[in-house]
Amino acid sequence: MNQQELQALMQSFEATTLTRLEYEENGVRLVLERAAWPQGPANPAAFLPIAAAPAAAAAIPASAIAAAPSPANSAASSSANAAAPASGSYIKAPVVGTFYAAPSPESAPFVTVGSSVKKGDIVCILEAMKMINEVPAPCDCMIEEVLLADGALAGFDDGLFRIREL
Amino acid sequence: MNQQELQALMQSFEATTLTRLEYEENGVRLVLERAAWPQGPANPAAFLPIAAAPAAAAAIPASAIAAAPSPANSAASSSANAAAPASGSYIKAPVVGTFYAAPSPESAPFVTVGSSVKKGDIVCILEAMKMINEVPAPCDCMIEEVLLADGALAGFDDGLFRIREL
Amino acid sequence: MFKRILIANRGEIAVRILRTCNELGIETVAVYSTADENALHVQLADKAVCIGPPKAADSYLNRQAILSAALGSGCQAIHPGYGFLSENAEFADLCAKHGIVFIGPAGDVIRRMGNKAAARELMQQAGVPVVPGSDGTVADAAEAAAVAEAIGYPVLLKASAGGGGRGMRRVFEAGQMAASFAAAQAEAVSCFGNGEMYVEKLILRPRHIEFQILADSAGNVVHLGERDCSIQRKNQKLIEESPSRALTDQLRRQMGEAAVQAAKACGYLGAGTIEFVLDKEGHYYFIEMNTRIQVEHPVTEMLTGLDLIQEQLRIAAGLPLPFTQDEVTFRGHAIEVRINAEDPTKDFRPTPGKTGFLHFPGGCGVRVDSALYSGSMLSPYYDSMVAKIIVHGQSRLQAIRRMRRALEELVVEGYPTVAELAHLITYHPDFLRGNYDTSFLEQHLEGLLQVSKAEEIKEKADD
Amino acid sequence: MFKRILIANRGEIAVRILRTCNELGIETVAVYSTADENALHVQLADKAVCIGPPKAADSYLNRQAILSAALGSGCQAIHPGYGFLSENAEFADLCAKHGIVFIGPAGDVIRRMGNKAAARELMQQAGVPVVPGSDGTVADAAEAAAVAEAIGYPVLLKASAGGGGRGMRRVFEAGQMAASFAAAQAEAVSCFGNGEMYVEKLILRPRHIEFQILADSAGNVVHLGERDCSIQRKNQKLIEESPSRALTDQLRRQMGEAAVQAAKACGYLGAGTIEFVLDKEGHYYFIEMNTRIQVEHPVTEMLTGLDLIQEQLRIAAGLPLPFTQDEVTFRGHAIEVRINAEDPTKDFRPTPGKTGFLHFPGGCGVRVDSALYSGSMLSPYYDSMVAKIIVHGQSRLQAIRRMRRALEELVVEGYPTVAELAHLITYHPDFLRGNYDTSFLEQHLEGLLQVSKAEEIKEKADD
Repeated sequence: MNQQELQALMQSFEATTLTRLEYEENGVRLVLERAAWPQGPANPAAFLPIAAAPAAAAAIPASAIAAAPSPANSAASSSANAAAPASGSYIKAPVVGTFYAAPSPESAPFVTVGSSVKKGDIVCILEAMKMINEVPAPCDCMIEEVLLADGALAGFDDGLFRIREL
Repeated sequence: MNQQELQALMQSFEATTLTRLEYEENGVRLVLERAAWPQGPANPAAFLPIAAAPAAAAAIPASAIAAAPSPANSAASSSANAAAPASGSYIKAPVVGTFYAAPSPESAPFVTVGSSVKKGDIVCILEAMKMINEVPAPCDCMIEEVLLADGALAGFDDGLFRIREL
Repeated sequence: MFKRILIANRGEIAVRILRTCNELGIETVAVYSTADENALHVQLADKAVCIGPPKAADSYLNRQAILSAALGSGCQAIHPGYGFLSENAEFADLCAKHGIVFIGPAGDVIRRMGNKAAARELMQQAGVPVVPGSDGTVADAAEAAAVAEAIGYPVLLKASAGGGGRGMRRVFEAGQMAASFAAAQAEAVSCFGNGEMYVEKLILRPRHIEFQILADSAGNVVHLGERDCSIQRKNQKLIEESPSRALTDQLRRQMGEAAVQAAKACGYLGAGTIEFVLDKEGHYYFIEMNTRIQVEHPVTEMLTGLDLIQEQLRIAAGLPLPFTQDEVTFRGHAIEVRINAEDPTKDFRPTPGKTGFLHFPGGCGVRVDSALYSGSMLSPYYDSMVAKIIVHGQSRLQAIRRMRRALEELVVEGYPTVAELAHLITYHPDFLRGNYDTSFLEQHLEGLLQVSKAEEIKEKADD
Repeated sequence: MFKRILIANRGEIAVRILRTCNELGIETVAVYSTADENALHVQLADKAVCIGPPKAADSYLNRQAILSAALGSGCQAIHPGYGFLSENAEFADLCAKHGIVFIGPAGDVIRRMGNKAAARELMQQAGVPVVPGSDGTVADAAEAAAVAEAIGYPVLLKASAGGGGRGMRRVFEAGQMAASFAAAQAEAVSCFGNGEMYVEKLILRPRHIEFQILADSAGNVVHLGERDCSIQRKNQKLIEESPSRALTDQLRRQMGEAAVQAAKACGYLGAGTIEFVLDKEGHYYFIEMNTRIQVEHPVTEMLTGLDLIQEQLRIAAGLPLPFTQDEVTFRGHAIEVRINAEDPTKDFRPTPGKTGFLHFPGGCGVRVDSALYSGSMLSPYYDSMVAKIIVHGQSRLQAIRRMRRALEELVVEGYPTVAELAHLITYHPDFLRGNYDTSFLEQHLEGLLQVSKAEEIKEKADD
């Protein structure tokens, strides 16, 4: 049985009023159980409006704004965003602002994938209301992934880079 | 199973009302478990509008109509009605009607607590729309409790007498 | 006013009725089958009496059990809601016989309006237009052709004993009459052993327009405007709105007057609905009267600011209407969508089950009527309608947009519903233009379902 | 009209605003703190941007973060809701500076009306009655007595530098003046080192009556009637209704005209509220203007059939009001109850927590505005108001009874709320008669809580 099959079974079980399922065959063993009055509550994560129609703007989960969730919420939204990296540290946005990888359009980016930086080195710029906020590396690290496109809006605490500490 | 699959499973589990998942295959063993829903809601029996104010008629649970719940629902509502007997069989109302313990106001009741009756003996009358429905004992039995007051309305399937089969 | 009444129904309409009773200080006795022990109407009522096992015939249609419950619990009146016993003349008679007020018209009125031929005749006498046709049967193709000439083609040939489309032919011009008549009559003879034939005008793709009326015991009758219920699937309404795009002010006045005439002609009492078909040329014809409150009555409540259940109760208690026709005012536009627990992709198969996470829309101009709650069970024994979403807007466009956003907010987990289909309908150009008739869903269902499927695939791909 | 706006708020008002945006086809950008990741407004918006940590000062009051989010996501306008930055003149200026429309009046208007002394002077110039008092400070008890004679007793002596009740005395007759003035001034000197004193008329137990106004950029100003917000606890409104029992038609017209005058005098733009106190004799005095949409705006929407957020958006986009004062119509009666997650038995201590089973009332004449859903978290960082129940009825009595039944249907598990207290208030004779003022709760709270406690004990005994 793989993960998807398990998920499907859980879902089917959920749709019934059963309180216990036990299954055993060829060394595979599965038990599903729940308390007598389960009252399908309200996991916020499961709460999503119905899909909007063609002409309507679809309701987009918050995590879709910034391409990468911060580690803080990656666990909670991992199934919603398959692209979320499973491990690693992040350099996160200290303020809301527009992400620029380079000091000016003509310049080379501060860092690229594979760059090694020292703590305090500038890794990108967040522009907020015409003000330039330089974002320093929080530690000596290697850039593993650039998580935002140039010009994208970074929300507070959004991941900017996935890094490996050195 | 890798970490992502485990995370996905945890999330699916979270979205259900399951309290336990146990899974074993080829030396892989997974147990997901949680306490029975802590916000303890939504047992329909526990779902009651807020208490009405002095002048308002209070919302009365259905079980308050007939003094005794039928065995069928006594399990579900036993906590709501502490007077419900924990065991014993019942003679139940085959139709909706007004309960009379005796054939006429001047007569003695058909049965009282302690009466032993044979299967088919009349134990009470249910009057429905001026029609007299005689209720026979379903088996040889001893009357342990009379569950309705004379003149009370019996709903369908409501318990009339608690009995002990002989 | 009544002190205590019994509500002989279940689901959202039982909840709807007991809400108004509660507001009027009338005590409520709910009835329920053993399948409905935990239903919302049971929990909200002052008292509840179990009236039988799950099958409706043994419980909600069990006249004796319901009347016994009413008598035994000291009720003065019974509100039948819609469906079940609401148009059952014998039940109305039985209530009267036992001194219980049946909240609706007298048994005889129900009987009269329930018999299509008798109702048609009565309406003709009262000067209310009915679908033109032959007076009784026609002897042969020639007589049929003469009738058809008089009322105009196309016409429908119908076997007197017919049913299910047998012994029935559409005739679009005189040249087809002889052959069609012969074929229909032969079919009628072979199917029913009876070759008697009628002729009736064929109304192609009509609108379904109904007028809400109220009639009190003093003989006052007012109408509360129309509802356009043309968005139907197999005669099951899905979306209703008011005012209808198809009516001019003049036509609305005419039809409203006809509806009042109709109610007066049958000696009506209480809330009722006069149903008309309306053809493309603005001709309207009485088809039937619903002698009860209807599912879609909130549309009228949103426009008029009235509480129709309150008016029913007042009338049944012998009180006169508190307003005249001129005092009825209409504001803005209202739309109702019925949320049925049905799977549109599986031929609208009902989908009973347990309600999971539930979230109803709210806010400005949105009303929800439902007996659902998180965790409630949807029984397979009864109707699949689980909620009604009603919106009000200053304009039709605002109402449509409000309905869209309300449907987008709605979350019913546990089973499929028609909410997404209804949402798609609100984007259809013909619906947007108000340019639709009773054939709308038949014509567009396939296409709408394909859009829905494409959306789903796209969503999965986006995940 | 705008293509995309940012909603700089959270909770029910953020949901309220984005519902109308959705209906108008305006894309919405929500902002949220890290505590609100799963909040309803985040889920319903087209986009959402995290603007900071839970503390409001760092997120919902973080002007730079919010403006950055608006600019970075291509928004044309910001709707501030109520509270937070809604009456922050600097934020309005900052928006203007960056080419973003602030949905509300200009920063200067906010500033002008936010300064009590300046607002009072402006209103006096415009002929709007203000609470009578001395022009500036008075030199001594004799001058104070002269002013008191002129405006009539009782009066309030207030220290110019005062606050928190210090340097303040109520004077009910001339005989008390000398001693009271001396005492108040001495207190003022010792507390604030400043003995300057004012005299103001003391309005005993006034009504709080406010008028909703709308002003467009073409200079058109209309009022949408009043709201009676006298049921308050420590200046926190709990129940609001319209029309007020305290106003005659003539007084309503006068106060409405005064409200329009007030809005014109300050060059207002958008939706605003003119607050008055009304004494027992029907004298009304301007106290302040709220330069934003208010919590209780749905009361007005229920009566007028308008969508005030829509009107705000239209006005901010430069469109003229689509109706004149004469075209505003009022129907029936509306009441709002605020459901706060507070424990009335523990001095209204806020009760954050996880929402368990949730069931909102519905049906005829009931509207719910809330950002709650089953399972949602109530954060301790923000306002404790979790829902607004608004009802509409044909009469005040129907509205009150509808509110009762709506509150009886409401189920919010997980934390205590004020719902039961509000329910009890609807049974209080003074409330029923409409005979209440701002001292109502102060006077009756103790008694109401005792009834509530007695009910609880009785219920437990009945179990």
